[in-house]
Amino acid sequence: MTHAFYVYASYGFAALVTIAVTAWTWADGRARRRELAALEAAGIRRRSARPKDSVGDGE
Amino acid sequence: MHLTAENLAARRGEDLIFVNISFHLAAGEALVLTGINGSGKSTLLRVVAGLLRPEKGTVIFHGEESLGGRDPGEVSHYLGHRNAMKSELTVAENLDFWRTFLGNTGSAPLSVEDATDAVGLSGITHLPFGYLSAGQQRRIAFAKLLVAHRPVWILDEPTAALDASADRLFADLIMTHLEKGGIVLAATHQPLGLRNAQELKMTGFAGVDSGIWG
Amino acid sequence: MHLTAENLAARRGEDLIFVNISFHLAAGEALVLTGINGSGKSTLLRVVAGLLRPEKGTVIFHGEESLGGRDPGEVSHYLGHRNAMKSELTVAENLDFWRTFLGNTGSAPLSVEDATDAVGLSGITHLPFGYLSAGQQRRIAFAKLLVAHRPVWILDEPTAALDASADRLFADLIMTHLEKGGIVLAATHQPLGLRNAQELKMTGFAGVDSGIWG
Amino acid sequence: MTALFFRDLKLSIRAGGGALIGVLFFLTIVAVIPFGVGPDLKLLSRIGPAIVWIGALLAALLGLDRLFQAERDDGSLDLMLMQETPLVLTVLVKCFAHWTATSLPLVIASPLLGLFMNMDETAIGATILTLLVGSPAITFIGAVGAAVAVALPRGGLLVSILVLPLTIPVLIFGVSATYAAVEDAAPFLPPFLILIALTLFFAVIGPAAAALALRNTAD
Amino acid sequence: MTALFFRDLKLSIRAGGGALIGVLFFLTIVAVIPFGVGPDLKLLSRIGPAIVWIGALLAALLGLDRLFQAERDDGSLDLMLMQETPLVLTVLVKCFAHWTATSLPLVIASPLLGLFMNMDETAIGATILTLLVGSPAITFIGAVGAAVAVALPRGGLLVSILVLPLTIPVLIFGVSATYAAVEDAAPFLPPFLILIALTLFFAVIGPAAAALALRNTAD
Amino acid sequence: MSETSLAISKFSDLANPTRFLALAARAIPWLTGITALCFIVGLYLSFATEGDYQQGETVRIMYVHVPSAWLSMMCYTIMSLSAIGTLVWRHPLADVSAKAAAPLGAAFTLLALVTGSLWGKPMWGTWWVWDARLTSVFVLFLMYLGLIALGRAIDDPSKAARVSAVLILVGFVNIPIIKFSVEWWNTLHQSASVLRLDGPAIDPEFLRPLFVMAIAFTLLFFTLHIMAMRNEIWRRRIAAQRRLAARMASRED
Ligand code: HEM
Ligand SMILES: Nc1ncnc2c1ncn2[C@@H]1O[C@H](COP(=O)(O)OP(=O)(O)OP(=O)(O)O)[C@@H](O)[C@H]1O
Ligand SMILES: Nc1ncnc2c1ncn2[C@@H]1O[C@H](COP(=O)(O)OP(=O)(O)OP(=O)(O)O)[C@@H](O)[C@H]1O
Ligand SMILES: [Mg+2]
Ligand SMILES: [Mg+2]
Repeated sequence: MTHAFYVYASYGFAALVTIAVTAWTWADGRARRRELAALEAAGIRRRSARPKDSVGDGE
Repeated sequence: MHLTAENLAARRGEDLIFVNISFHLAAGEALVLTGINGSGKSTLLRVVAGLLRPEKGTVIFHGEESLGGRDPGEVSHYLGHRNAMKSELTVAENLDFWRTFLGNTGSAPLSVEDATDAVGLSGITHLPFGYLSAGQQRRIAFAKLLVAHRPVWILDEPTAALDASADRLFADLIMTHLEKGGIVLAATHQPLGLRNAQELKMTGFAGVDSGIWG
Repeated sequence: MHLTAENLAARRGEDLIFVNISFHLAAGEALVLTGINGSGKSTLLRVVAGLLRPEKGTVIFHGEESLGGRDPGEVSHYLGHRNAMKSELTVAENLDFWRTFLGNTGSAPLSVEDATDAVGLSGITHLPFGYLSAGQQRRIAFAKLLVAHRPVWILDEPTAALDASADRLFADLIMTHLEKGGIVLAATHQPLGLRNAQELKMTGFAGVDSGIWG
Repeated sequence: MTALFFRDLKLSIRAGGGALIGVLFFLTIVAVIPFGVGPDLKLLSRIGPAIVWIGALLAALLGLDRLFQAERDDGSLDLMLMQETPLVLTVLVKCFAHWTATSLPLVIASPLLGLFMNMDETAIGATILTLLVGSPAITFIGAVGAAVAVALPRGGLLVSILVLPLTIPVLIFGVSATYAAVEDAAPFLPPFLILIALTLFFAVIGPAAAALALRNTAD
Repeated sequence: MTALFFRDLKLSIRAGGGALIGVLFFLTIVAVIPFGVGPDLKLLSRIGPAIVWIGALLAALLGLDRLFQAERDDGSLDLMLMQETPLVLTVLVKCFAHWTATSLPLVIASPLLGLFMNMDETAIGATILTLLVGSPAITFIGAVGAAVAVALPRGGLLVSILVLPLTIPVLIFGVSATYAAVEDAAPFLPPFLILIALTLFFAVIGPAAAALALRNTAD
Repeated sequence: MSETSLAISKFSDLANPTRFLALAARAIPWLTGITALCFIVGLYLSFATEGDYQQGETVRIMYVHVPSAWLSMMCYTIMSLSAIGTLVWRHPLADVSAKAAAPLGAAFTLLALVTGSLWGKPMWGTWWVWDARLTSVFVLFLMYLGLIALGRAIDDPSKAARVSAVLILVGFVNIPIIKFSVEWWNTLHQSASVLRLDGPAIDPEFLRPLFVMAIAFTLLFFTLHIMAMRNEIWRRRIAAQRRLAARMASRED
């Protein structure tokens, strides 16, 4: 096999891995953000984000 | 000599099991923890013994000799739900091991024979621990408290699986320890029949805490 | 339907723990074993469950449908000192497993949710069993009896480590089982509060038996 | 019974990390061994199949000794003994679950390991085949040891004496079948058939003996 | 502390089978390897030291994963954590007991094993010496894994994965010191001294890390 | 002790995940941009420069192999620092950092292994040999996988972090072994020629693309690390809120 094959194979593999990791991280982030939004929509909010006048519910 | 807890809080998973528990026990005093199943009695005892890190607050033991406080775990016996005995070894071997391993601090402890005698089982020290009945195992685990001296006893349901006569026997042993100036913390569902014991009723579930992530 | 034991004797090591024990339980009847620690209550229960071979005597169960007797173990629930649950699995997974593994003989058993509800712990089925407190573990072990039907319940100190309210709850569940025509054998140190229960007092150590060698 | 199978599988996955762990473990052994023997590629490919088989033996034995002891310790064994379903069946299912959780991933990963050991295609194929056929035998033999360990609380010694020597024939026929496939001189089929026979034999004897031992537990 | 040492020794002899497991396991390996490499005595004697070392490594790992788990399960660990004596010391003593019960017999048996592998006197002597010096390091490394296993419900395999890679340096220097003793070309002392250094290093790091892990997993 | 716990709560205020999230949101676009730029320049340089007279075209593999090999070690070093943060200061962001770094480290180590193999075949005539450098890198890969598995096997995140931290620190012994293995054993592998005390011993012709690529890879790592940390914080926040919601629901009735 030619040397070029090894060069392109390694660059190709490097591209594959970096893109896969990047895509996975990004997709994970999107999924998490969507889950947070869903929780927000369901009315569960973080304490720090809760408006001051609302009475703590059971804590 | 006294044991002081201040503003203790402990967490299991995400739940705070209790908050703001304080007590002060001087020599000869006992604290009995009661409460329904899962209310946090064992958790509190493990925090006092230093086996669980409290979420907040401190427990300190002040001895007679030294001025600074000590870690209560080091001066305590802990009798948990599990007996801390190897079922492959005989009763005598088990007790002998703990006697040597725990070492002797302060006043002279009982010998292995005397200790098994005190819990009413002197006849069966040659049997492997695993052969004993549930109640006999519990009694031997209690005998462990007698073979090495510790000023503080932390007892988690000491009388589980015991018959009525052993109940009384244990109560007497605990009273003797208190009279000699010891401190006892016990969690229990059945009245131990201790005189002048403080009582602390655990309620369980002191709130959800989402921690820093929420 | 009845459970009959005749002239049972059992041995542990060299000692005969009991000899000549006979009883007869019809549908709806209960037998409560009492006695000091090490008197042989657990041993007798294990003999009835078929987990220990008796030295002499037989135990037979006669059901309604078949004429011949059956091995009592196959128609019994056994709740021993140990809970038969995996601490790595959640409560729901544990109960689900036993529900499927034990299978269903006869009348319809409860679902896992109903069973945990019956022992007052419906809220925590998602927790790993190992996280529960001692009493909660015992309650879940009892819930196992409800997820699969067995006419005979063999209970070894069912109420150890339980609080007072759970004591009553268990007594009610046992009474319900009896009213439905079940049979209950229980060893206990605390009165279970069952009506019309026979009582058998174990005395322990029925003599050394040199066997065929003497 | 399927409930038991899946429970055991779940337990070993939850506790140990399951398949991933088994393969990793195996990889580590395979990585350690050439280091001892030195980076001699020809030698490595020659001892490759033997190493893969030894790794499989060790991986199967780790954890196998507590197959029934864990059940005894928490009281589940009592309930299993009481059931109407034959005990042999219960033992068999537990064996299968253990094999699926620890040995099967190794079988699946063995081509990769073969590459690491510089083995050629025939050798790799033969290793997979013999492992697939032979490794259950190790589990069945181990089950007998595990049952004896429960029956005799102080019988640890006995177990090792019982189990390890019995696995030697399995190992020998497994390895020699693999070599027979590689070298033209030796015929592949006879040792391979013996291996199959061994597995079938232990599949019958193992669970039966284990069930017998469990029935006769001391208390 | 001597009490702990003797208790652990007694336990592993009574329950685990201790010494014999290692030796038997080792014999199994030795019985299988010749099938891989063929009845080539010269080759066998060449890979002998490496095989003895690998056997020692694997034998030491068997049973090591339950070093602290068994103590946790019956509640003894709680009491050990509470004591005033530094936890590191307790861990160290437990390591020594485990080493005495499983690795020491292997060291003692290694001359016999060397004979099986057709090794000459120098090689056998060097193997004994390097095993004696190097095998404690394996136990110390394993103790870290065992302490971590306490945090897991039942983590035998996972621990081996985490621990095995770390034993590779020990193995490398042990084996290369042995070979250096046999071959005149390479000097014996440098790898041997590094082996000693590794053992001492892990004798400090291992128990300290194990104690740290135990303190952090208590619940 | 109450003072120290107060100090810790002050400290955790500084380590406030919310603050980190705000910071990350501002930094990530910039980092992404610079990383992309560096990669464009680096890739151009890698293919524009000449090949080596000895190694021919294959020297270009160096521009991905060496940076990923460096990163595989740097990532473990970062995890070790985080582990110290976890054990000594109980810093919650340190837990998150170590957990987020492990998969990235595994990926870069895999990259180093594969590109090294691809280089080894034309240079040494074999994909793989068991020498010290290659084996120690392989061990590093196994350790990454083991740590990932360990993190999944323990369900309490803070407990998992503490246990992993101990193991990360113990495993750090492997890093010097990787770095110096070529000097301690005579192996096939190239000895250090860039990161040396007496300055790089390599032709500047190769050095320039190598450095640009190294910077690009490092920036990529940091970008991904911050993103992964942010994901992990979100994951924990979601878990906490779910549990809160479940508790509230069961309390209400
Ligand atoms: C799978 C096989 C390989 C692995 C795991 C590997 C691993 C590594 C590692 C970890 C480094 C960083 C060392 C340091 O910073 O000191 C490195 C650097 C390097 N590797 Fe490899 N390598 C492999 C194959 C190769 C091959 C086949 C070649 C070329 C013939 C090569 C050439 C280099 C060069 C030139 C460096 C830079 C050394 C320096 O300047 O510090 N590697 N490799
Ligand atoms: N990881 C966890 N997540 C949520 N809850 C938990 C977790 N671990 C333990 N718990 C809960 O914490 C409580 C622990 O209670 P503890 O063992 O202290 O009870 P106790 O008062 O000793 O009860 P008992 O009388 O039954 O012994 C239980 O309610 C248990 O369900
Ligand atoms: N191998 C043996 N040799 C001699 N005695 C034995 C042997 N194995 C068990 N025993 C004895 O047999 C008795 C078993 O009692 P068993 O467990 O049935 O008691 P129990 O009535 O259930 O007690 P508890 O109320 O404590 O549960 C115990 O006294 C025990 O010491
Ligand atoms: Mg409790
Ligand atoms: Mg009993």
